[in-house]
Formats: sequence, C-alpha cells, structure tokens
Amino acid sequence: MNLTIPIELERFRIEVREFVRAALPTDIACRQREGWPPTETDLRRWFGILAAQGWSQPDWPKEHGGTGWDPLQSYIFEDECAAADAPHLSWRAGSSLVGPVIYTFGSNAQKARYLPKILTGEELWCQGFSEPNSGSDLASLRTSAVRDGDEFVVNGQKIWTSEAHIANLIFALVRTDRDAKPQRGISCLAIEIESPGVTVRPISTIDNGRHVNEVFFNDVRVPAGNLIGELNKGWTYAKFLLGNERHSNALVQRTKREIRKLRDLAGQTSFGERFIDKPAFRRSLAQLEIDTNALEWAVIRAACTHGALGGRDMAFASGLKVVGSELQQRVADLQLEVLGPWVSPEFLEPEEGAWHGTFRPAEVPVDVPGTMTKALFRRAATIYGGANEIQRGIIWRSAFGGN
Amino acid sequence: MNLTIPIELERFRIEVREFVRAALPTDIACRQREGWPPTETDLRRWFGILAAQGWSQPDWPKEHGGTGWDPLQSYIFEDECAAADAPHLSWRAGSSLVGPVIYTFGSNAQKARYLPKILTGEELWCQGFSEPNSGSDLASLRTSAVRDGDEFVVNGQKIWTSEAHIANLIFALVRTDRDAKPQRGISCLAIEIESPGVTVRPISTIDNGRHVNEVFFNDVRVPAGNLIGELNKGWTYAKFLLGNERHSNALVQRTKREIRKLRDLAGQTSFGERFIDKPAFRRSLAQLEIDTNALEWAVIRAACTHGALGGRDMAFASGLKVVGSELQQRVADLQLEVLGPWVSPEFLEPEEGAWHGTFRPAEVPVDVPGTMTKALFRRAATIYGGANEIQRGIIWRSAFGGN
Amino acid sequence: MNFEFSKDQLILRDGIRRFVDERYSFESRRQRVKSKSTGTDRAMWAQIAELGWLAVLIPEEHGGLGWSIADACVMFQELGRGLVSEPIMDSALLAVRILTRADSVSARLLLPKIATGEVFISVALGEAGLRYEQKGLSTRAIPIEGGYKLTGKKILVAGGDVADRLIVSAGTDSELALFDVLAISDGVERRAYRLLDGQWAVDVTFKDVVLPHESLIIGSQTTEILDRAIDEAALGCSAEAIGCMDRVLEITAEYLRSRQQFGRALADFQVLQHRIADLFIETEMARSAFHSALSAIDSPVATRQAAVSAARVRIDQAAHKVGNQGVHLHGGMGMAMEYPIGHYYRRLIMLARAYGDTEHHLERYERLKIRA
Amino acid sequence: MNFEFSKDQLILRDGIRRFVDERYSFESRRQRVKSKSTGTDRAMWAQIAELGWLAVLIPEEHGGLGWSIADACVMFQELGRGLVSEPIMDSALLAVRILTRADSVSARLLLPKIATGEVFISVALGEAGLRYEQKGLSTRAIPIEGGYKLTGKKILVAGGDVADRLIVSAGTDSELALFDVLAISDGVERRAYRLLDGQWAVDVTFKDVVLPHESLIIGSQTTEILDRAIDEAALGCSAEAIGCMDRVLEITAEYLRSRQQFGRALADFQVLQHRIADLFIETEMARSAFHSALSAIDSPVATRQAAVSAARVRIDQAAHKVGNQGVHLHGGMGMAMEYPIGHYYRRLIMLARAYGDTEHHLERYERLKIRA
Repeated sequence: MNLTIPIELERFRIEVREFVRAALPTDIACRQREGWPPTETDLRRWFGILAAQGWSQPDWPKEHGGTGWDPLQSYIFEDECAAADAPHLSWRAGSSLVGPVIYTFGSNAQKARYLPKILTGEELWCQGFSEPNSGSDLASLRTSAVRDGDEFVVNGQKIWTSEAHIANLIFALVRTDRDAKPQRGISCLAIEIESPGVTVRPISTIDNGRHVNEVFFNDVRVPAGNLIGELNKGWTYAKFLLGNERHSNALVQRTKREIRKLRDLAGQTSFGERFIDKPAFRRSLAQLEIDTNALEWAVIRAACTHGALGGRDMAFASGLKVVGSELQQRVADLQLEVLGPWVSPEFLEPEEGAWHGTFRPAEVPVDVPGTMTKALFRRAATIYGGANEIQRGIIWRSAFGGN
Repeated sequence: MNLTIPIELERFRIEVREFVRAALPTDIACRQREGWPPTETDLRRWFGILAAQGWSQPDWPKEHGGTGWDPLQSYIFEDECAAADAPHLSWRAGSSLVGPVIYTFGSNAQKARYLPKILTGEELWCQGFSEPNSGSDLASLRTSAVRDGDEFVVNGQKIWTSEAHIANLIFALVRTDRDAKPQRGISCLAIEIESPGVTVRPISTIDNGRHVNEVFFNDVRVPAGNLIGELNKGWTYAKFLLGNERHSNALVQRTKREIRKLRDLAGQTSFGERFIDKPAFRRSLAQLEIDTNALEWAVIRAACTHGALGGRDMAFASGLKVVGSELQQRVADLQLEVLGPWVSPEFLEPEEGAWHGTFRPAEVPVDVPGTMTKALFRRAATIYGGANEIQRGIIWRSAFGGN
Repeated sequence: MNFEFSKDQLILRDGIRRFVDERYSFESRRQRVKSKSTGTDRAMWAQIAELGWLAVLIPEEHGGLGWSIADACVMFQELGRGLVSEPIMDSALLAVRILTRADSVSARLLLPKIATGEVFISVALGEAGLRYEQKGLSTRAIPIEGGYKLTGKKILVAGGDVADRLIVSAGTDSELALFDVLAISDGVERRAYRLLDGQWAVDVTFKDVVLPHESLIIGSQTTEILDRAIDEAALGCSAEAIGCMDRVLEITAEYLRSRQQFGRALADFQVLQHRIADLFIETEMARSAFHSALSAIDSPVATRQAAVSAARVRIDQAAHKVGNQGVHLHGGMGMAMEYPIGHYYRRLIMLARAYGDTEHHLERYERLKIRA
Repeated sequence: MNFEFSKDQLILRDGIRRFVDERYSFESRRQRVKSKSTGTDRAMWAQIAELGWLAVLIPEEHGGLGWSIADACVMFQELGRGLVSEPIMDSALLAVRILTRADSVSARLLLPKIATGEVFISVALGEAGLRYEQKGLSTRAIPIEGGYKLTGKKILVAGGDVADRLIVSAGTDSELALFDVLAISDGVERRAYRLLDGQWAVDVTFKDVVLPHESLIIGSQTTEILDRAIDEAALGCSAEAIGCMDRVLEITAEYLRSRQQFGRALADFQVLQHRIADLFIETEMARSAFHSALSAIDSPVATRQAAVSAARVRIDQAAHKVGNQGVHLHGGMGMAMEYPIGHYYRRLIMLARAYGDTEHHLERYERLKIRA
C-alpha cells in the first residue's frame, strides 16, 4: 500500500492545467461556469482544440489514437478540465464509449472508417439503447434489423437518446434474431443519422433543455458492413460499454467544481443572506465535502485497482454510480437553497453566445438561471446509466453471490 | 374539521396530571427518570395504585372494568404518565392486549376467571407468539397442542417472550391442526407459567437487560377450558391483538419525555460541553421536535378517526409504528451524542431500589447508566411488533391495493 | 376533535375537482404552458371568480363567504391536487387578509370587487436581495404634499402582468407600510416572465410614483398584520403541497402498476413498494404537521409562528422527498414534460419555498423554541 | 499509487487471522465476557507481545519492527475484524508514539520492554467533564523539590487494571505535560469496571503522588506531539472499525442467506438485498475516507487534522449505520448477546467515538476548512 501521489503525477497535473487554462476559450468557460450545457458549436470547438493536442480521447490507448494515459492520468485530466470550466467531454460524446467497442470488437475496416473521425470530432455518436418499453430492462428491446441482401432493414424506436440531434451516427442495439433468448438475439449497428427513414424528435425535459430524443427507424437500410463485431453478440458489447460508463459517471470531478460554485454562491450578498454565515449551512457544506472526498478516493482506488478486486470490481463500480449521482443531487439541492426565491422563474438556455432575454427577470443575479436549470436536470442522475436500484441489485449479486 | 381541543379534555388532562403526580411513588419515578425499566415490585405497586383508582386499563370499556375512556382520553392519560415518569404500563403488561381478546372472543367463564385479576394486577400475562424459526412470519409457528381428554398437551418453544420471567400466564399461539393451511390450524391457549413442563430461560440482550426469554413446553398439560375462543381461530385473534399493538407502539408520549431529558442533558455542564450551545445540536433538536410533533398529531388523528379512513386505516397504523420506532432511536442516538466518552462503560441495571456498585465508574454522572442502557435497548424498536419492513409491506398492500 | 371534512368543505372540494376535470385537464394545461407568449389568463380568472373561490375568505359584510382558514385550506389542497397554477393564493388569501385588516375604508371597499373578479389584485412584497422577511426594504414611500412618492423595485409578483392593482410594501419614515397602487400609473413599469409552474409573474419598477393619502392600506402595526397574513398564506401553501403529494402518490403507484420491466410490473418489486410506503408515510406526517399548525393559527403570535414553522419544515421536507422520488420512480418519463409528474415536481419546488423555505422556518422555530 | 497490501502486510494480517481462529474465537470471547469478575488478561497480553503486535510501531533501535502507521492500520483492521478487545491501541500505538518522541531518555528506554510485554503501559488522558481535548485539565503536576507532586482524577483508562505504568497528562505551571507514573505507588488508587466491548478500564485517583524529575516524558510542545499521536490513534480506530464493518457485512449477508421467512430465504427479499448493498457502499466509502487520511497523516498539521477529521466523520457515520442495520437485519437475534452481531455493534459504538466523536471531528473540519 502506497498512497502518496508520485511527483511525476503532480507534474502531469500542472502540465494539463496549464494547457487547459491557456487553450480553453473564455466564452466557453463562461457559459459552463454559469451552469449551461455547451452548445454544439462550443463542443466541437473544444473537441477540436483537444484533438489538435492529441488529447481528445484520454481513455483510449495510443495505438488507436488516444493519449495512452493510465486511469489515474485520465482522472487528473478530467479533474483539471472540470476545475477550469471546460465542457464535459463524455457527456455529449457517446463517441468516447463507442470507440473502445469498435477498436476491441470491430473489423480493421471499421476502425479505419470510424476511429479517426471520432478523434477529430468530425463525427459525433450517440447511443441507441433504451426503448419505450425497455428502460433498465435493456434485453427486452424490440427494434429489429432484418438482413436483406447486403443491407439490414431497421424498424423500431429508441428513446432517451442523448444528443441524437447533434450526432452524426447512432450506435444502435437491434434485434437480429427473434427466436433466440432475449440477450442472444441482439446485434450492434452503426447507423448514419442522415439515413432516409431516421427521424429524431426532441423530448422536452423538466429543465427545458435539449438533452434527449426519440429516434424512429422506418425501413432504414443500413449496409451490412456497419454491423459492429459479430452478429447476435451485441449484448456482450453493450455490457462492455456500460461497464466503462458506470466507472466514469460518478462525475466526482464535476461535483468538486460544483462545491466550489456553492461556496461562491454562499459567500455572495445578492441572495439576501450570506449562507456561509449560517452554522447549519456550514455544517451541510462540511458534510458534503467530506462525502465527496471519500468518493474521490474511491474513484481513484477504482482507477488504480481496476481488475484487482475480483468479483467485487463490478459491485464497487456500481457503488460509485450510486454515490456519485446522489452527491450530484445534493450539491444541486444546496445550491438551490442559497438561491431562495429565485428558484421560481422558468429559465431558458441562452442561444449561441447570448442570453435569452425574453423571459428573464430583470433583477436576477447572473449565476441563477444556469444553476437552477442544471439542478433540475440533475434529477436524471439517479435514473440514467442504470437506475440506482439496478446498481444495488448488481452490488448484491456480484459481491454477495446472492441470486 | 375541528381541531381545537375541547375544554373538557383540558380539564380531564389536569385531573389525570394531578392524580398521577400525587399518587406516583417518588422512588419509582426516580428510577424511571434515570432510564431504568421498573422492577417487578415497582410495576406491581404502580399497577395496584391505578387499579385502586379504576384506571389500570385505560383502553378497556367500562363493562369489563376498564375506564371507558375514548381513545383521545387514553392518549392523554399515557401522555401524563410519561411526563410524570410513571412506568409504561403496556410495556410490561402483555395483559392490556390480551384482555380485549378475552372479553371479545372468550367465554363468560374465562372473562370471570381472567379479567378481574388482570385489572388488579394480581396476574400478569405475557404473549407467546414468536418461535425460533418464525419471527415476522408468525403463521409458520410449530408449537403443538394435541387434545387428550379434557386437556391439551403442549410441546414446542417460544422465543423473544417479553417478561415471561415475571408473568403468571402466557397467552400462547399453538398449532392444533397440522393439516390445515398454516393460518387455519392455530389456536390460542392460556397457560399458567407455573405448569409442570414449562421452562423459562432468559435471553441476554445487548443492553444487559432482562427483557426477553425463551419459553419451552415439554408435555405441558393445559385444561381444555383454557382454549380462548374457538378452536383453530387463533390467527384471527392474534391479528386482532397485533392490530391494537401497532396503534399503541408509536410510543410518542415517551419520545416527548425523552426529548425533555435530552434537553436536560444538553444543558448540563458535566459532559464537558453544553450541547445546547452548539448550533448543530440545536438544529438536530429542532428537527426532532418538529418530527415528533407531526407524529403526535398523527397519533391523535388515528385516535379520533379509527375506522373512518377505510382501507387506509391499517396503512396509517403501520406508518405510526415505523415513524414512532425511528424517532425512539433518533432521540436515543442524540442522547448518546451528549454523553460522549461515557457511552463506553458497561452498566448493569440496579437491583431493587439500589445502584449496582461493582462495575460503575466513580465519576460517571448519575443520568448516564440508565440513559445508555435504554438507548441500547431502543435498537429493538424497529424489530419488534412486526419489523419495519413488514409494516411497509402492509402499507403498500392496504393503501395501494398492490399484491 | 374532528379531522373529517364538513359537508360544506366537501361541496367546495368536489366543485373544484369537477372544474379541474372539465376545464383544467393536464392536456389543456400542457397546451397553455407550451404557448410561450401568453401571460396570466383573465378569462380563466373570471371563471374562477364565478366559482366563488376568490370569495371564500372575504367577510360576508364585504360580499364574501366569510369562511375560515381551514375552509380555505380545503380549497388549496384541492387546487394543489388539480395542479391549478393561478395566482389564487396571493389574491384570495394574502391580499384579502391584508385588506380585511386595513385601516383605510377605501381599501376594504375593494373586497367585493375582488370577490367578483372585477378587480384583480396582486401582492408585491419581494425584492432582489431579500429572502422571506420584510426587513431592510429598499422600496420607500416618502410623504409628500397630498400623499406619498413611491420608489423602488419589486420582484416575483405573481399575476402582476394582468393585475389592476398592486399591494406594495414600502418603508416610510418610521415603519413598514402597505400601499394600494394602480398597476397602470405613471412611473410603474412591469416586466413579465413565466414561472416554473406555468404561472406568470412580473418585476415592477416604481419611479417616483405619486400616491394619494388613501392609498395607504396599513400604516401602523404593519409587521404584525403582514406576518400573520403571511403565516396564513404559508399554511395555505402547505395545504396545496399536500394536495400535490396525494396526487403524486396516486399517479406514481399507478405508473408502477402499469409499467413492465424484466417481465413483470414495476409494482411487483419490493423496493419500489417500500419506497411508495415511505412516501405515504411522508405525506401523512406532512398532513399531521398541517393539522398541528391549523389548530394554532389563531393562537398568540409566538405559538402561531412556532407551529407554522414546524409544519412548514415537515411539509417542505416531505414535498422535496415526494417530488424527487416521484420523478425518480417514473424513470426517464419523470424527466419529460409530457407526463404530469414533472409538472407536479416543479410546482412542489415552488410551494416548498413559498413564503419561507425550510432554512427560514427552521431558524424561526429554533429562535422561538430551542433558544427559549 | 498502490492500494494493495504489501507482502509483509499480508503476513501480518494472516497471522492475526490465525490467532483469532485458534485463540480468540467467538465462543471463547463469550465465556470470557460472561465471567464478570476478571479483568484484563495478562496471559493473553503475553501471547500478544510474543506475536510481535506490540512492537510494530516501535523503532528498530528500540527493539521494535519500525513499521509505518499504514502497517499498523493493517493490523488494527484485522483486529477489528476478529473482534479482539484488548487495549492494544493505547499501548502499542498511542503510548509508543508518545514515548518515541519523548524528551527523556529513560522514557524511551521503556520501549523495548513494551515490545516484549514485560512492561504493560496504559494511557490516562480522560477526565470527567472533558470530552476529547486536553484543555482545562484538572489534574495538576506541581514542581516540588526533586520532582513533581501529581494530583487529580482520570477516567476510562483502558487496561489500567493490570498496567504497570501509566502515561498521565497533567497541567504544570505553564503547559501541558505527560508523566510516566508507576501504577502501584503511594497515592495512586484505581477502580476497575468493564467496558461495553468486554475490555476493562479504570478510574484513577492521584493524591499527592510524588514523582521524580525523570518521570516527565514530554514537557514542551506537548500539545503538538500529543495531538499528532491522538490523530494516529484515531486513524487506527478507523481501520479497526472498517475491519468490524467488513465482518458485519459478511455475517449479516450469511444470516440472511440462512434464515427462512415466509417460505424463502430472507436473502431473497429485494429490500434486504438493497440494504446490504447500501451497507457495502457505506463500508467502501469509509475505506476510501481512511485512505485519504492515511495519505495525509505525515502532512503539515492543518492538512493532517482536516484529513483525519474528514475520515473520522465519514467512517464513524458508516460505523453507526452498519452497526445499527447489522443488528436490525438480524431481527431478534440482533438483540441477543448469543450472536456475534451484538458484540460488533457494541465495539462499533465505542470505536466511532474513540479519540473524538462525529461532532468533535465535524467541528474541527469546519474550523479548518469551511471558516478558512
């Protein structure tokens, strides 16, 4: 056991910090700081900057164009991005998770076709997993792909598809064998969003944001070469992808950043009272920091010991998801507590580079709209990526060998 | 809707208060105040005093020797007893709950035989329900009673039997038909503890108290006349009894009293710091009072509307049990917080009227041993009377018609 | 003591339920919320007036029904249940309680017109940089020849976009005072925006607005009168929150029963059953806290304040839990505005902070009961 | 960075596990706890010394193994798991860290004897009316011709019933100081009692006890040295608590798997599965909090204190939850001393408050990190 942070890693952190702070455009950071999600343009700009530096995929190995960093370096990279108010990469880029599936299970032709454009950000991917009647129960999906000559013909519907409205491709789970057991008849297809027969319809969410969509497939013809990996092995690839996701969606670096914002809000006088002057608030803040610190060390442990905990690995990752999502909600709730009466107006995301003026009260402090809107969206944290109840089931099964 | 407390009820409260404060022996109140359970002698003394006043069974109708009070009066009576540090009656007297079964379902001979001695306290009863392999799953009980002439022959074992060591009779659920469905083959027998073949063995609990026992039946011969109600109808009677119990074991009046004690402890200087001077403690205390006040009004509502809420009645009673038990534990936990390092010694219940001196540290403040011991026992609150998980299941089934 | 609704209360409740079914369905609500350009609906307001809801608390001698706060709370609970997002609380309760206790005769003469909907009145108390107390108001009313000159800014005035008159709090030389201000006057400027629950509100600027003497509604003991009216409104919001929670429980349990996952209904999963049981307990404890405060609403000030604050804390915490879990238990649907749950969630966020949030009420309770 | 146990640490751990299996089983523990009249077992202590546990932190030049705090924590975690209730923390960690940093040569000469078990040393810091800080001690050491005169009372001195020597904190004229006092001396009176976890402790009265000059162990910067040693002991207790929690999880899951209710194993009930999952999460977060503090234990004082307090808060809260739920999930068995769970529960109560409870550490964290 050696828990001191090696000096090379401290040096690495400083290198990352200096680059990010210098390279991140101020307007992108401003928007992020106020709590708004990045616009598509901003996301592509920042992605491009990182790509030019060779840092667009921090989790990928060097041979596939990634950084080749170890998990702790990736962790530090994201920590510095969060601290500098850079947009969260994997949030909008389903790409980061699709890539590993392609370079692990895809053909050479697929690697050559897809990976470079993911790395440059020229092509963004979304994940077509959930369907109207299969949320956490993914294996019951019904979107079908029927082989017809050199093509698959796809029919069905996906839902809750994050960022389908800006993506170029959708990584879709489709049923290719109706007669097999639910898990055995699923395959993965790469489908271009522009294909005829694909319709993307936005879902209006409680934060008024544009996050998720319904995606309809109506006789969509997909070249057979777009089948990723083997036919009917899609369930394996999906589990591989979701396993990676579970690890990254504790989002503890972002929570740390939100705690700093909470401290800032609590120090302001514009909300009628400085919350930092209230003992009860200080106690809540202390507890939040303490819990977040524990989560941070758990995430670091996961990064350093991946694979070494045996059967408990998966349970541990699920635990990170549960705690991470709960902390995201707690920090948001405390931020709202500071905002007081200002939680009431309905705020709309500003357009490209501008404030949406029509509905904004004149007197509202500048931090409020983004903070409030983000807090509303945070309710999704305990739902997506496998609801927390699903994670607790995984913990029981994988760490306690129950049924 | 009329929520003002009628003046007669206020007068009733004062009448009760004056009687209880005058009649309760100081030494009994002292022992109770320090947190110790009453000794058998004390319990019988206090019971006798109330019996002389005609108040030994506040929940029973007048015709059976009870007070004939309405539920709100009973509530107030217990509130005043708790405030005056009188021993909790139903706590040790399984009798209070057995009585209604006897006067509702028993024969006239049984009423004449048993009720008067319950009222005077001459005979105490315990409840023989749980068995080693049927805790919350009562219907799976195995203690058998086989008819042999004018007698039943009883064999088997009960566990967690509160106060069997001081009781004169045990109200036992026994299996009288092995072939019927589990619930249909159960009967109720009144068994004298002194009967040959009955063995009572104490269970040592985490608070070192003498609360619960194992009771063994080895060819115990019980007169057939001791069968309460009809043969094989015992399940109905047990549910009737437990329904009454669920209502009374919120124990909110006792929690109110413990909150006053908590305030006293927090105001003392003998624990190194006055906890009442700490903002975090004051916040916890405020929250505890607020939650207890809500529970109190819920208990009052249950008393006033019993039967009027329809299917939700049972769900509501289960809710009282859940909240009541959790609050008992919360107030105990806060008391321990004030005690600080003094939680460590192992305290033993003082003998009749005296301190147990051998193991007591010299310097320990007088309140500590009883408070600590009671707090340990409070862990049972979420377990007994149907574990809180059982109650939540009842709520779902009875208020949401689920399966 | 009696916890059941009286016959009159049941009639009131059933009338509201019918209105909601017929004219305030979730679908019509969604349509209304979707059209971003409109504000508070005066036509709807006329219907509401016609149903008598605005008259409930107005004394009979002023053309109202003269019912009690308990009656009004039955109404608010049902409005909460039906998700009726109209500025009824401020107009029918807060404004009415202020005007009923007004010094000025002309103010009291407004009451019959409020009852009929002829006059739409909003209450302008909030300011940027204030939370829930009327201390340190920057809005000032300076005595001038013939009356007052009003200057300042108010925020979050519900229904202020269509209001005819505003009750405005302002500091005078010595004390807090309340004024009756015509919404369309020289120097009054309003800026409208929508709230989370679909209601509309305005920020109002008063720039040297000249007010006649008789516009002074209350000029002495204003704090006491206003505090009491606000406590009553806070209690009304509690009732509304309880109505919301009742409905959230129903629709969530229904959702769990109807939705299949892993080959069986979600409602078959024990953890979800127990979660609903916990929300049921929360809701019932909230209702009991509400009863406790209602029984003390006419008590001496310290008792009333402690009781209202205790209730608000308990109810607001329940509202948070029920709202959050309602969304969570709906899974993805919980995040989508196509389903009622998100609308209830948003309404509960606002109700749990109306006239004081949890922190505000915990502090007040502590001050009154723990320090004492 | 590396979170896995080293080879040496694994050997140490396995040795303890063997010892527990062979000589410290639950049955033997129950027998020992049942016999109310005996105190700390010196024969057991000799075995412990023989196994080298007392030598772990003693520097090699003083006859010890000279291992790190991290190594010691591996030991304490395993002792927690095995429910070894002996006063090892005070003797092998707190006393050793104090003596290692002693001014006096004679004090340091005690170290080899502690390692072998020849000298049994206890630490007497607590006083009635104090909580977890050495401020306002009533025990005084007054300089006299040839040394000091010690007067005062100490409480809750673990193992003090059989100790040969006591390290006693006392106020001198100017500062806090630590003294080495022979347990059997004129004016020293001990009164023994049992603790919740089956250990024994004493209250000690010092009545004009005359001490030679060389009995002064540390006389300057005592607070700094003592604070650091106490932080290290606090961390050791955290490790012990984590060991306890790991075991509580195992035995509770095992209990749920073995026990039938309503025709199936308790472990088949989803709410109980998820409860275990929550306790698993608690335990793992506690372990991570422990790692965080361990990485900062040699940092500058403010960093160390904040890290230790943060860890203690997180771990102590986990200990409460795991202990309480462990009992609850055992149902009636959880209340009975016949089962191990109650013993773990009692031990966790003590560990979660050793060298500072949650409130103490939250306050310290706030002072250092939130106010700053």
